[in-house]
Amino acid sequence: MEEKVKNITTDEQQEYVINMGPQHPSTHGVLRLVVSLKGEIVKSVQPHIGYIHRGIEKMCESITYPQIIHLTDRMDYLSAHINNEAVCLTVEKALEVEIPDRIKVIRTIMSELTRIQSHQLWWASFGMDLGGLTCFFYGLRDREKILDIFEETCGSRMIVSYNCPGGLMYDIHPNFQKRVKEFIKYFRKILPEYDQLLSGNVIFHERSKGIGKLTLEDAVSYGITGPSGRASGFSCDVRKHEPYSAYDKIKFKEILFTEGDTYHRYIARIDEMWESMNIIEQLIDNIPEGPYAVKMKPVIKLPEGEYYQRVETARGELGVFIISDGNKSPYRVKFRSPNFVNLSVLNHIAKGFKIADLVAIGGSLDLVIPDIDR
Amino acid sequence: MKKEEFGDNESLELLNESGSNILLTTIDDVINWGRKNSLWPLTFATSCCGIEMMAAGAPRHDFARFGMEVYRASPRQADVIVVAGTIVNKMAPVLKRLYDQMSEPKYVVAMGACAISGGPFFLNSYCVVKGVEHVIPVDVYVPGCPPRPEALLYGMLQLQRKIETETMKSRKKRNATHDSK
Amino acid sequence: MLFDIVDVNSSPSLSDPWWKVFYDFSSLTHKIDSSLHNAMSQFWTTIAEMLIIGVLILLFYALIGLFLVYAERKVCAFMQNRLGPNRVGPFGIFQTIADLFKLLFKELIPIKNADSFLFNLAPFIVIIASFMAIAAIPFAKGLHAIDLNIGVLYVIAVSAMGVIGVLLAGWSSNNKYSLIGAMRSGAQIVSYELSVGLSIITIVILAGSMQLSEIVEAQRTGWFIFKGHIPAFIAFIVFLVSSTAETNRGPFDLAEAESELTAGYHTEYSGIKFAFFFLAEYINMFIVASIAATVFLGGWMPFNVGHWDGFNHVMDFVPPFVWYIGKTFFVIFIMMWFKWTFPRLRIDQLLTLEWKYLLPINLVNVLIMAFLVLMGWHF
Amino acid sequence: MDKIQLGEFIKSINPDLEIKEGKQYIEVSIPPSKLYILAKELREKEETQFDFLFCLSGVDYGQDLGVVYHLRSTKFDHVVVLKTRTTDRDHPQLDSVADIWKTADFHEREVFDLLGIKFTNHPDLRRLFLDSSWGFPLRKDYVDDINIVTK
Repeated sequence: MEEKVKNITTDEQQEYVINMGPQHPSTHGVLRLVVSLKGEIVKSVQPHIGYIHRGIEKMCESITYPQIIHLTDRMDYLSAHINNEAVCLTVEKALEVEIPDRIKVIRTIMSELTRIQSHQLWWASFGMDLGGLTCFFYGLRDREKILDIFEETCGSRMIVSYNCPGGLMYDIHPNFQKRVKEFIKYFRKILPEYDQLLSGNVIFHERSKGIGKLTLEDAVSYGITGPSGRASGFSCDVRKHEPYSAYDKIKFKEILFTEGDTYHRYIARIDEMWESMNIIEQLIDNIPEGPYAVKMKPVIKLPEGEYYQRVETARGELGVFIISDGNKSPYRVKFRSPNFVNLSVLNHIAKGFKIADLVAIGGSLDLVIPDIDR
Repeated sequence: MKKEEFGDNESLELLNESGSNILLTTIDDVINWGRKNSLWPLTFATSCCGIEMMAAGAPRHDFARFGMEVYRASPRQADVIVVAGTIVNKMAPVLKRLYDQMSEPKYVVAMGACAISGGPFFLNSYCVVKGVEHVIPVDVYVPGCPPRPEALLYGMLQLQRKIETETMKSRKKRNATHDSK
Repeated sequence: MLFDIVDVNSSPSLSDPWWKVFYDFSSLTHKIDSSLHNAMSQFWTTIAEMLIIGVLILLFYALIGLFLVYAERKVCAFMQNRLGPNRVGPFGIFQTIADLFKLLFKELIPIKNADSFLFNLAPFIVIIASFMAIAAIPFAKGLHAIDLNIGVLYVIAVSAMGVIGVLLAGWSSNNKYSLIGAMRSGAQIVSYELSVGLSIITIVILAGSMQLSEIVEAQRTGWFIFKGHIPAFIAFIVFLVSSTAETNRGPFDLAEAESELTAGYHTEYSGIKFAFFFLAEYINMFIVASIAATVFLGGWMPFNVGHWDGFNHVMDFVPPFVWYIGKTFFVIFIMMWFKWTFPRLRIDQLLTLEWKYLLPINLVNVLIMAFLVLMGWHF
Repeated sequence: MDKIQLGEFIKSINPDLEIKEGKQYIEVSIPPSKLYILAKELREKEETQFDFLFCLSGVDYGQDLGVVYHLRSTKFDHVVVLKTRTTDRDHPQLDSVADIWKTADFHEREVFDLLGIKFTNHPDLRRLFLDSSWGFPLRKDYVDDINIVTK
C-alpha cells in the first residue's frame, strides 16, 4: 500500500501529456505538439512535424528552375513573393545576369508589401491566440487592401508567382504607384488602432511581458532569425548584412531589442511594419524606367557549382542552397526555412510556463507550418 | 448557378424516383432548412487555402451572413469540414479520424487543387495524397490554387443547395457508397 | 399559494394614474390565483400554478436564449466591421432558430470510456441551475414566480450550482482538454462567487433587505448606483467583472479557451447536449445581468429625477417590463463589449485578480457602505 | 577577415585540410573523423567565432553521402562552408554537432530523416517528417514507381 502511494507522488506519475494538434486552433495548421504538463505548467514540449511534408526538395530535383518558384510559393505562403525572389536571385547570381534597377526596385516594394501583409495576418492570429477575437478581423480587413494591389499587378491574391528568373512576369499595373501610396496613407492611420486594441491593453501586457524569454546567446545558438531573433538582440537582418535587390540604396533601421520576450517579439513586428512603410515610401516615387525582365535563354541551365542565397522573409532568414550539375534541373536544392529553425526553440523557451503561455509563445514565433515541413 | 438548374442532381433524381409521402418530406424540409442555414465549419486548415478560408470569414467576404461564422474547434460540434490544403500520407489517418469524430450530419468541402487532386504536388511528390476523396467522401469541390474567398463562398452556397435536396434516405446512401469503396 | 407571497405591502392606490394600475401585475396574478382557487382544491391549484409558471418560464427561457445568441452574433459583427447573420429571415433573426433545428437533429455520439450516466447528466444540471435562478427574478411589479425573502441568497446559491455540471462534464468525458477546462472553471467560479456575493451584500446593507422585490421597491426614490455614492459604484464594477468571470465569458472564458483547449469542458459534447451548454451560458449571462439591473439599476423602476415632475411622468409611462429588459440588455451589451475587446487572462492572473485585488477591495467597500448607512449619509 | 585570410587561418589550424575558394564562400572539405574537432575550434577560437550555423544540408553525391555546413560569425560577419563526405551508404555515420550549435539538433534530424545519415551523440535522433517505415527519399536511388516520374 505504501509502495503505491509513493509511486503516485513521483513526478513521473503526475505527468499529464496532452496532444495539441494536428488539428488545433492555436497551432495555425497541422503542427502537433506533445505537451507534458504538471497541473497547468508545461514541463516539456515535443514538436512533431511532417503532417504537411510534401517533399518539395525532392520535387525540385526533377523540374526546371522557373518551375521551382511555383513550389516555393507554397512553402511560406505568407511571404510567397520573397521566397520566389530568393530562388530568382540564386539563379541570376549563378548565371551572372545583370538585373536592371527597375526590377530591383519593384521587387523590393513588393517584398515589403508582402512583409506588411504577412505581419498583419500574424497580428490577427496572434490576437486570436490570446483570446482577443476582434484583432483577427481588424488584421484581415487591412490585409485585403494589400491583396487588392497584388491582384491588380500580379493577377493573384496570395500566391503571386510574380518573380521569375531574370525579372518579373509582367510590368506593374498603371495604378500600382497610386494605390500603394493610398494604402500607405491609409495604413499609417490604421496602425495606431492596432496598438489601441492590443498593444496598449493591460491584460496583453500581463500576458506577454517576461514570457518565453530568449537570451541573445540562445538565439544565436538556435539560429533564431527574423523579428523573433531581433527581439533578443540578434542582429540578423539579411537586408542589412547582405543587401540584395534595392536594399543597399535605401535607408532603414534594423529593429533591435534586447529583452527577447513575447512582448518584444510582438513589438518588433509592429515596428517592422512601420519600417516597411518607410522603405516603400522611399522607393515608390522613383521607380526607374526600363524593361521589366531580362531576356533569358529559353532553357535555363546553371553552371556546375554550389550557390547559396539568403533573403529576409517576414519570418526570418530564408536560405536557398542549390547544387547544380549543369543540367536544366538542379542536382540538389535545400531550403533553409526560417520557421523550421524557429520551431526548434519552442521547447527551450516554453518550459516552465503555463499552457496559455505556450500558445502565446507559439503565436509570437509566428510559425507557418508548410514552411517547416516543406 | 440558378436554383432551377441545380435541380439536375443525383439526390433529387433519387427522390423523384422513389417518391415519398407528405409527412416525411415536410419534416425533411424543416430539418434541411435548419441544417443548410447553420453550417458550422471545423477550424481545420493545412496550408495556403486555410488563409483564404480565414479571409472568407473576414470583414470583406463575411461568412457570418450565412450563419457560418461559428467556427468550432471541436469536431463533435462541427457540421462541415473544409479541407483547406494539401493532405499528405501522414495526415490522412488524422483527417479520417477527424471526420469520424464529427457527428452526423457531416459534410466535406474539398478546397483547392491540393485537396481535389494533389494539385501542384501531383507529380514527383512521394507523400502527397492525390485528392482527399481517397480518404473521406467529398460533397463539394472548390477549385483554385488557392481558391478566392468568393469561390469558397460559392462552394458553400452550393453545399446549402445540396442539403436542401437531401432526404434521410439519400444521406444513408451517400455514406454507404463511400464506405464500400 | 405561490402568489400569496407576492406583493402584500404595496398594492396600488387609486390615486395613482391609470397606467400605474395597469402596469401592476400583482392584481392580475391575484385574480388568476383566486379564480383557480374557486375552481379547484388547494393542492390542484398549486399544481396548476406550477405548470403555468413552468411553461411560461420555459418559453421565456428559450426565447431569451435564442435572442441572446442572435444578439451576440450581431453585436460582435458590429464590433468587427462585419454584417453578421442576415440571410435567414429579415436581418437574420431566424438564424438561431435554424441553429436550434440543426442541433436538435444532430447525432449524439456516445463516448467510449466515458462515464455515460454523468456525461448525460451534466448538461441538465447546468441548464437546471440557470433555470432555477430565473424563478426569483422580478421582471416587473408583481411579475415573478416566487418572491423569497432571501431572494438574493437564493439566486447566488442556485446560480453557483452550474459549476457542478461543468465539473461533471469535464470529468466524465474522458478527455484531457475537458478536464483542464473543468478544473479551471471550478477554481474560477468558486473564487469569483465570493466577489459576487460581497458586492451584492454591499447593496443589501443599503437596502436593508434580501428580498428582491423590496430591493427594487427601495429604489423608488433613486437607483442604488446613484444613492450609494462611490461604494455602490465600486460594487457595481466589481459585480460586473466577477459576474462575467462567473459565467465563463470572455475575457475570463478560460474554461473553454478556444485557442488553448479547443472547446474546454464541452469538447466531447455534440448535438442538443452541446446546445444546452451553449444556451446555459447565455441564460447565465442574462441572469447576472438582470441581477445587476435589479440590485444596482433599480430593476423595473423607471428613471426618475428629483422634482422634475414632467420628466418623471414621461418616464413612468414607459412600462416597467420595458425598463427592466432595457437595463438588463444594457448590462449584457457591456458584457459583450468587453468580451469582444479584451484578450483572455491566464489562470494564475485570473485568481490573482480575485484574491489579491477584488476581494480586499470588496471587503473594504462593504465596511465603508456599512459606515455610510450607519451614519445615514446616503441619499 | 576576408576570404583569403580566413582560408589561411583555417589552414593554420589544421594543415591537411583541403581548402577551396568557392564563388561565394570559402569551402573546406574535411573527413568525417576530424569534423567535430574542427567545428569546435572554429566555434571557440577568438579569431573566428563561428557561432551561427545557418544552414546544414545533407547531399547525396551519387557514391558518397555528404553534409554541408554553412557557418557565420555574428561578430565578424564572415562565412565558411564545411563539407564532409562518407562513402558508406549502408550505415553512414557522422559526428553530431548539436552540442556546439543547438540549431543542428533539428537540422540533423532532418538529414537523418531524408538521407539516412546517422549522427552519433545526437540527443534525440528520431525521424522527423516521415514514419519509420519509410525509405530515405532524398537519396538518388530512392525508388517510388507510382509517384515519381523519371525523365
